[in-house]
Amino acid sequence: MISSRQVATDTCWLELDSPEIADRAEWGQFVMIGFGLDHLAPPFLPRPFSVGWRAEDGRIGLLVRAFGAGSRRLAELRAREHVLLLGPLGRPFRLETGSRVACVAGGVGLAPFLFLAGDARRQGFDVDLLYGELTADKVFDTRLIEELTGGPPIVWTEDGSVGRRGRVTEGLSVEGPVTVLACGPTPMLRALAGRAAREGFDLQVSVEEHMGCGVGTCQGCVVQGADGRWRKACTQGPVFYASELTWSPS
Amino acid sequence: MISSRQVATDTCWLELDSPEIADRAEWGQFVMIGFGLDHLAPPFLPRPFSVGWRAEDGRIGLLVRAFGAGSRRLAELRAREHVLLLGPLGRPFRLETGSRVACVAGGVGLAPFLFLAGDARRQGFDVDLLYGELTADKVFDTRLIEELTGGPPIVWTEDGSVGRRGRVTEGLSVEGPVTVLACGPTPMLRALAGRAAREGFDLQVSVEEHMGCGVGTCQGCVVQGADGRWRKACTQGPVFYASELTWSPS
Amino acid sequence: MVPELRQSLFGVEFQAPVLLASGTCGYGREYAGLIPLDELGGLVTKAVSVEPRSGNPPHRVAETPGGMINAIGLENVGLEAFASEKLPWLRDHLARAKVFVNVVGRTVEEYAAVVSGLDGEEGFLGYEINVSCPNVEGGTMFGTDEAALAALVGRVRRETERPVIVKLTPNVPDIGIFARICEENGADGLSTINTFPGMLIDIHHRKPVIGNVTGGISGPAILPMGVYLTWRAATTCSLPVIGIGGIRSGEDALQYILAGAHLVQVGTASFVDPAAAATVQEEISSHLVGAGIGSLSELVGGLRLPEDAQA
Amino acid sequence: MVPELRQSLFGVEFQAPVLLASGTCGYGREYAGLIPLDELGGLVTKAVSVEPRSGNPPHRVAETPGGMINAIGLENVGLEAFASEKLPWLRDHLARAKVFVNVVGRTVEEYAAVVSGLDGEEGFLGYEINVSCPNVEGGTMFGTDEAALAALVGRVRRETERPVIVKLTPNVPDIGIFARICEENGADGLSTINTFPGMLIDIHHRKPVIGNVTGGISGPAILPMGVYLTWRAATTCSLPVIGIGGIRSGEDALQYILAGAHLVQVGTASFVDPAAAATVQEEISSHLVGAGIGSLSELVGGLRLPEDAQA
Ligand SMILES: Cc1cc2nc3c(=O)[nH]c(=O)nc-3n(C[C@H](O)[C@H](O)[C@H](O)COP(=O)(O)OP(=O)(O)OC[C@H]3O[C@@H](n4cnc5c(N)ncnc54)[C@H](O)[C@@H]3O)c2cc1C
Ligand SMILES: Cc1cc2nc3c(=O)[nH]c(=O)nc-3n(C[C@H](O)[C@H](O)[C@H](O)COP(=O)(O)OP(=O)(O)OC[C@H]3O[C@@H](n4cnc5c(N)ncnc54)[C@H](O)[C@@H]3O)c2cc1C
Ligand SMILES: Cc1cc2nc3c(=O)[nH]c(=O)nc-3n(C[C@H](O)[C@H](O)[C@H](O)COP(=O)(O)O)c2cc1C
Ligand SMILES: Cc1cc2nc3c(=O)[nH]c(=O)nc-3n(C[C@H](O)[C@H](O)[C@H](O)COP(=O)(O)O)c2cc1C
Ligand code: FES
Ligand code: FES
Repeated sequence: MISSRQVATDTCWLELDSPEIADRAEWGQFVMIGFGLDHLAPPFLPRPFSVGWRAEDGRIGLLVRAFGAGSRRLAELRAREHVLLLGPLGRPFRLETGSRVACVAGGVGLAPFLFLAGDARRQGFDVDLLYGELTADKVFDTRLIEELTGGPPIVWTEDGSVGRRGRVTEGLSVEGPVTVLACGPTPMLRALAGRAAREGFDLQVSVEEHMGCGVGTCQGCVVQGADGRWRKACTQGPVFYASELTWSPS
Repeated sequence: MISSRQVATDTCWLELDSPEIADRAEWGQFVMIGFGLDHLAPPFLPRPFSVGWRAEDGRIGLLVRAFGAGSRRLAELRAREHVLLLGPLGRPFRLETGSRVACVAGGVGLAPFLFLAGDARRQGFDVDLLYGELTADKVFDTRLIEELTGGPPIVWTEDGSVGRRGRVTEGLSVEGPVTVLACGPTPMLRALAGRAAREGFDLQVSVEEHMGCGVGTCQGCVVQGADGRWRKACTQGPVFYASELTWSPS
Repeated sequence: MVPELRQSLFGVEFQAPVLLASGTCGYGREYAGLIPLDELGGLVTKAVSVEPRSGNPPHRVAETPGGMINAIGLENVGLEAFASEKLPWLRDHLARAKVFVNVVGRTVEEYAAVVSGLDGEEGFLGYEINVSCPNVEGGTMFGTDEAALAALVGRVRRETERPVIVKLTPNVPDIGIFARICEENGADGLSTINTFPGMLIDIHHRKPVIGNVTGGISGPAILPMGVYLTWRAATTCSLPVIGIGGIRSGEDALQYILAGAHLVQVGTASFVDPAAAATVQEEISSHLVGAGIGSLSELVGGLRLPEDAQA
Repeated sequence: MVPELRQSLFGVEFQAPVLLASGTCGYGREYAGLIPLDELGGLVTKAVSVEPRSGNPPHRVAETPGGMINAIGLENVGLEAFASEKLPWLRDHLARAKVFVNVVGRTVEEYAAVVSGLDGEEGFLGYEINVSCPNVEGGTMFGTDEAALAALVGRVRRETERPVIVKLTPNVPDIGIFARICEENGADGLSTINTFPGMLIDIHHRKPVIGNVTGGISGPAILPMGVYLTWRAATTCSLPVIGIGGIRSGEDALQYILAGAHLVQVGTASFVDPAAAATVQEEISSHLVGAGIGSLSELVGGLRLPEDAQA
């Protein structure tokens, strides 16, 4: 653990030293992070977090929002505390057809796109980064976003306290060949999936589910496939085509 | 928690800010120290530690030796970490007949006497502080002992690596009226108790037993009285007359 | 707005839902001055038996992962000394907090003798019958033997008009069966749960840490078992249930309440922080405020199951 | 000196005493590359049933104090796919680590069908019969119903010459009774213990966190219960016992071994640190060195009870 800085209410940007992960991580992959077997308080089980950044010097960046007891403790990580990292894990996002990429990020769903948008732009892709939060105080330091991604995000807040007012999903336009990627709360993904089905565009989503092992052994992390069968979010995901999954209302 | 310094192998001297306890603590009383309800790793239950020092400015000193997982964590306390203190608890040592006091300390059993010897000397008592450890590396910084108690301890080590060679109990002489106080491992207390019975002198001992509550509610901390009945170490002790207790061999 | 924590139960009103669990608060007096006893829902005394009991050899307590083990051996002063030395203090010092006397015995008649012996006294509301005791006549424990439990509850019921709460044992295949037996034999309520049998070994000396060899496991480690058993008991009989096991926060307590508990008890947590029970009450209150809930009773048994799920 | 960790048991030799517990290591392959599987004592596969099972809705896992809750629902590929897709990998990649197949069923015949269906295959040593399953014919669980357990063990025994280990359920009044039933009906060994029934409630949404409503509790929280139940089983029957529950260190494992276990299994700890089982083995080894003990077998059942204590 190298450094931690608070970048929004309850939200920290952690930089950790992990050459192996920095070296191998792909867009949308995640790590399991925990404190090891002597730590009985939350997080006792490691928690999955998207790789938000990787640097040549072996650092990786994680965007951590205090949600329950486990992530709160992680958001309070202090420099020189040691953590256990397992990764990189899971199936990454794939950039396809055409040269345009639209990333739709809800809340800390921003994390994988910090990493992806910068790389993709350097590779000549034309990237729109749509980033939504409920309120201004939750919005991740936009200067840091530009620094990491090489361009300004299009910020949306539901209360309009900063950026455009409304749901970030409204900001998505899909004229022409474009790869659409989304990461965020399930209701947001569900809404986008519905739209993708209606308007007939391909959508890749990164899903969230409780995890035990992160490597496919416990079958704890399932989401429902379009065929009704379960898929493991950790090894068959976390990135799926929206069309591969069942989007039960709830 | 104000400061911690290592004073011997696995042994730390902790200074904590606790005006109430500093103000009220008597010789031989103890505190229950823990991390509160969010801390599930050892020590989850608070642990009893003798008050080793009290200062006018509200600080108290504890002598902590890493024994098992719980005390190890306490010995690793870092400045500005917060702990939960309950105390002062238990029955103190009593200074009686005559003006001589002999304190027999085994290992961290030294703690209560750091506090007592200084006070007693200031009150005009003539104090012998006999302090035994297995080996030199375990011996508490003798300069600090002098600083706290206003006099040099008589150090014994079983291997003779520092001070006199042998068991500290050998150093005890009981000519004339003298109050004999002892704190240390049960085998040491048992040996002294046997001698006190044979030679017919009064002996006050501070006993150790696992504790739950520290305040008399759980009945977890019992030692066996001379009448065969159980006594609570936390409220009826930790200081007893050796003659009040049964000293079963083991 | 101040949320309503009062619960009307057993013919009286509890000013708040949190009680101190038996064996973790002595006879009340030990905590006097240390915590505001009379602001809690109440307390349950250490077990009381007909004759005084001396209890087990040390060590009697030790820490286990996320909890503790204890084998006190039901040490207590016995019926007479309890009535003459302990009850008067409770009578004189607790005006609002309700007191239950935890009752133990080796035979049905011993339980009955404690209840009949105390029934005329003042200073307590009712009895919590601790059935996690070996039945010297039957060999098994009362709490795990359907016939013995039925006989015990029925017999105790005949001795008193006061509320009779039966404190159930967790290590049974289906606690619902035992809950119904208590209901059918006249109990007024249930307490779930007592400790789990456990053992801790000192590998260096190759001996049990606990003088009694085995002991009871309590503390946060057993919270999810306690919530389940409380839910099972509350949904298989119609008696009011007092939830117990690993509670150290308002959130823990509310899990029990949503599972069907009307009241809860805090035990081990008081050792870690004597203020635990009072804090739990405050946290329950602030949760109600935050959630805009006017009265705690709205939450009792308020757990919503997924449609497809069957209990 | 390098201490001897080998254990001769079930007619074979285990190179080391630590196995991966069923449901926490998939079918082995998932951990390939991540941990040195073939240096462990072995592993127990995820449960195998006659037909594939799809399992429970999410959430299937969550953290509890000092442990976790799970309700996977015995999701598995079923007998045929297991034999054709999973066993071959185990056969080809594990030379020294021993494999047990964890078997589940809804009826005695379903268990028997899995055993007879696999018995001719290669790649595993024997069976671990998971009796913590509802018996659709009897209503109760096999593991808490004496008659059903006797019938199940006897029936399975007739299907195979391979080692049959019965994995016992913890929530019974006396596990010794069930241990003896397994012995009398031809089991070769016992595994103690499976998870404890538990429940976790999301108080903000007033719903169970786990899709299946209830789940099984595992992890450090259950260590002292597991040690006790292992000791009880090992001292009430003469079958070799595999100790399971909350193990995350050599010291934890040695508690089970002193209590009477010949082998141990590590489950939940592998989620926290995939290297946990290997580390436990190393820590056992260094303890033996430190204590000057030549062979682990000297410690099996080596617990010394105080004279006055009765089991
Ligand atoms: C693939 C993936 C990537 C993620 N990336 C990020 C990220 O970049 N930044 C970020 O802030 N959060 C991320 N999350 C969510 C993060 O893992 C959860 O916030 C955290 O695990 C749960 O918070 P908690 O432990 O405080 O909840 P607690 O209340 O402590 O959790 C209780 C139990 O629920 C489980 N749990 C609860 N929510 C989740 C969840 N969403 N996912 C997995 N387990 C959960 C915990 O593991 C634990 O078992 C990601 C989740 C997944 C699956
Ligand atoms: C009145 C009193 C005063 C003490 N003063 C000091 C002191 O000044 N300096 C010092 O270093 N030590 C002191 N001790 C001992 C100290 O409390 C133990 O070292 C510590 O509690 C046990 O160490 P542990 O928690 O690491 O053991 P662990 O192995 O973590 O303990 C396991 C279990 O055993 C219990 N336990 C083990 N040993 C003891 C013990 N001796 N007393 C109480 N509970 C125990 C723990 O509470 C826990 O329940 C004192 C003990 C008592 C009773
Ligand atoms: C030290 C100790 C002593 C106990 N004594 C009794 C008792 O005398 N009678 C009883 O019914 N339960 C007794 N219990 C069990 C508690 O009342 C409670 O049911 C159990 O500890 C679970 O709650 P907790 O996890 O909050 O501690 C005792 C528990 C402890 C820790
Ligand atoms: C996610 C998960 C899945 C499990 N699946 C099975 C199973 O299929 N069959 C079985 O007998 N036990 C199963 N168990 C129980 C474990 O094998 C083990 O008995 C239990 O977890 C206690 O050990 P632990 O505390 O080391 O995890 C499972 C446990 C977990 C956590
Ligand atoms: S988290 Fe264990 S299988 Fe996905
Ligand atoms: S520690 Fe609880 S009575 Fe002494």
